[in-house]
Amino acid sequence: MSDDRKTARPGLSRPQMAWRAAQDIFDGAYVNLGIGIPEMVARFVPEGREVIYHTENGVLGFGPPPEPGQEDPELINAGKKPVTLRPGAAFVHHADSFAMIRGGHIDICILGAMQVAANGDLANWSTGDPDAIPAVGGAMDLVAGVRRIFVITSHTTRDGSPKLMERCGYPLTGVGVVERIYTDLAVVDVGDDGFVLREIAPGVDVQTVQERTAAPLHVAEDLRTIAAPDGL
Amino acid sequence: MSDDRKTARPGLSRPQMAWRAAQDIFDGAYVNLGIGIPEMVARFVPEGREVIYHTENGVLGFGPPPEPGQEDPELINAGKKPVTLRPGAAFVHHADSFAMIRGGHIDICILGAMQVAANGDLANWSTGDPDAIPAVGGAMDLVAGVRRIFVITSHTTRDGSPKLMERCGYPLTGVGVVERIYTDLAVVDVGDDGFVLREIAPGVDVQTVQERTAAPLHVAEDLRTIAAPDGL
Amino acid sequence: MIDKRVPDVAAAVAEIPDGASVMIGGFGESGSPIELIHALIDQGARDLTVINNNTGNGGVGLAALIAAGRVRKMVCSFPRGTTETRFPELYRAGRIELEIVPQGTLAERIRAGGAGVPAFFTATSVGTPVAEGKEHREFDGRTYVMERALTADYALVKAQQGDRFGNLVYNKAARNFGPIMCMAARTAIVQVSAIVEAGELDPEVIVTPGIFVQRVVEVSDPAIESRLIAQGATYP
Amino acid sequence: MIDKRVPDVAAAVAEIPDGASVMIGGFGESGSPIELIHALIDQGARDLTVINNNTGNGGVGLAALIAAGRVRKMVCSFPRGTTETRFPELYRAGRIELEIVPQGTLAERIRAGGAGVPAFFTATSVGTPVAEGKEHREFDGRTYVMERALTADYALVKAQQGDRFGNLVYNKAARNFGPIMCMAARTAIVQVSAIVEAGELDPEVIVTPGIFVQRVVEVSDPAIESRLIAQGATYP
Repeated sequence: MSDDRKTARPGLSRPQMAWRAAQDIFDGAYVNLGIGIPEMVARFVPEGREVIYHTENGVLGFGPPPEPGQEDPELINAGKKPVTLRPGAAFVHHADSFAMIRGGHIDICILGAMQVAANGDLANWSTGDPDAIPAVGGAMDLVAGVRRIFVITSHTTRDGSPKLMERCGYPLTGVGVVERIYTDLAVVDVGDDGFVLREIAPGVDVQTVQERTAAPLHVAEDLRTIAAPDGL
Repeated sequence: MSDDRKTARPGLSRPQMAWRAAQDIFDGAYVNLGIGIPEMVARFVPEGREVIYHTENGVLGFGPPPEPGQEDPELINAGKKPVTLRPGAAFVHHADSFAMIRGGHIDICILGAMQVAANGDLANWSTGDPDAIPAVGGAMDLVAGVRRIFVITSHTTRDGSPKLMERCGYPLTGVGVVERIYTDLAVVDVGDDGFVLREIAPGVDVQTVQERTAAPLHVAEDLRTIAAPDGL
Repeated sequence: MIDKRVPDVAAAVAEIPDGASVMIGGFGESGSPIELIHALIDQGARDLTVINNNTGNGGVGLAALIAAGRVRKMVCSFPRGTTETRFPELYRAGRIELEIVPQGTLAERIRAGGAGVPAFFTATSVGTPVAEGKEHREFDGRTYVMERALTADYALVKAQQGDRFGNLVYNKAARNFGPIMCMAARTAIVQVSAIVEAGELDPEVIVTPGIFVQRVVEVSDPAIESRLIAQGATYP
Repeated sequence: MIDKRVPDVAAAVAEIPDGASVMIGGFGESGSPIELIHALIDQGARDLTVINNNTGNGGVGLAALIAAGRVRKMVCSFPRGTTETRFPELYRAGRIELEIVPQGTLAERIRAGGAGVPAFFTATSVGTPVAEGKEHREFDGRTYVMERALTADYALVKAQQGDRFGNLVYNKAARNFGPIMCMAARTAIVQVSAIVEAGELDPEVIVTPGIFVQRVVEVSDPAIESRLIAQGATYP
């Protein structure tokens, strides 16, 4: 977690990005959270909203990681990390777990991304490097089946290349699937005519976000500043 | 049960037909028995053979009917009759129950028939009468999925018309599915070249069986007489 | 807080509109959600498409819904009951449509509907009149027909116990179509003999996870169809 | 009498021939039948096609089977472990084939194999390189790809309890691929922590009915993969 606070420059920290995404999770939602920043989202769901977390390997209704020493190797999530159970949890086999996904029963899935295109295309599994060993896991099933797909990602790569593109250059995970993107700089929706800049991080201006985005941003009329708590 | 013994003329009674079929059920078999005479088969499986009975509505490992007064309306078989459970029984939902059938996991299914053809075609669900209300139930799934399909039927209809035909005249339940037929007169296999007369009821001659069969019978070299117990 | 409990069967079915498609659980009398069906009769929705393995028995439950003229179309495998119903008369008079589906194909189509699989292949019915007009295809030398998924606007299901999340366990052979119909319906409405506290159902033994259930109503002493029929009961 | 119990893991896997296809249960370490896999390493079968979600971890279990050069082809969704394995090296050297299948498609293909469904359609992977070469088809305005069923000669699965009929219950998330792999394999071989008497498992809570299981072997204190790896264990 050492790089959770690496963003000293203006923009949200990783926990702040997760916090922002968490505000969009409604009471009673069935939610699947990807590995990485998406996992953090569960910590920040506003009090009073009851959310049921699904993990691909067949646990519905899991809770936070156990106390150290309480890990059960047979009770893990799709990231292969130990979890706990909440009241109302249920175990299912893998085909039933993906029936929940493919059948449209999960409300929200939040994933990481390598690239997102202005039409909602998502690339998050492969650089297409011929030497890379392909590994898709459940991402293609999630983006094809879950009702609403949200992405949390840094706005650019470490070397400053845009990740929000006119078209993805990397092999796709799904076509036209992403609805909303939470970055360290902004909240961007995928609209009918491409990216819509909905919210912007404190201390960041629209021009900066546009410069770091490789597709036109339509600025929402009611553009707002993200009010993430300090100190996250 | 009043007509169980209606065959005063030579030939097997209905329980004797069931008895004969029961001799072909091997130890450890998973078996689905149709409504009518097939249901009786379970009574006559030789001692020492453990058989697991499957019913389409999702009970694996059911036992005989309960004592009067002990019926449970939520514990019935596909014929909607009360059953009991044997040790090792399990309940499954309908899709899983038919996965057992369609997936080839059931060893033997014994069904009634309206007509059976010399190529193994079976007709047992409709006369094709335009006024009849069609009703297929699980028969088409059973004949398509179960490994071995046996038929128990009277050799002819009440009015003496053959039920073992060159071709079925009634709408089919399945194509080329029947392996063996147990009638009141004979045990007939469906071979590569049509019907093979394997066994014959006591007091019945080959010519009589052939006359009541609307397709050629190849008489097995080792034609045997069925040794069904008397008094059944 | 997630709370899928509703106070009574009338509230549970209140919004079902005319023209809705409704999967009704049960195989024969086992698992038949009689109280929900009777509430639907009281509620008055018409022109329903009903998916059930059969067409009900006697003059109660599904048979009563059909007798009341509320069902435009039945999708089932075996439109016969253990006791006489008005279905044959309505069918012969052209007042109710019938789609005959082999029982295992019906179950698999419903399961596919719930699992987001739009179509699949099965060997069931190949060479029979039921396969006529369906797409045929060979895989590894065997012929199959393509079948489409079945979904519905609503499911009415009976289970044994449920909790506020909609988690369910069933009673013996009453399980039958319940789990897959809950999956395949946009709104699954379940009557249970007992609502239990959250966490009381062991996660290892829950048969239907709550994600597939939208409403749970307690009917603590559900009617037994064969006893109603033996008493000559009819509904309403 | 039906008795699917075998005395030990060596007897359980003894007949698996060279070239067999073997589904191996488990997701990461949960549900991994380590003792059966190690018995298979001892047994010596080669040129195996292995179906598992991953490619194992460290130097034990599936990773050890791969490292021993026994696997000709892997069918999986995510050929990476939580710890380093020899898979990448063997793959880059062209010494092991890889068929990448999205995780849910993998599960559904296995389930289809067990349920006698030769092929089905899914929206998963449409528009991605994984869908290339697959048949595409539109249903109700959405595009799907056709996927074929997966079956195997054998399955190696870990469960919690079993009886002489092969009925099984699992332990928490270790359930994962076990139930569907038992369905899809011609011979499903299951290690359980405890064999119980016939009738001891409640018919309502059995997850895998014995009809899907051919052999049951008791491994009363199964190894925990992550602990073996933390200890630096390798096999053999």
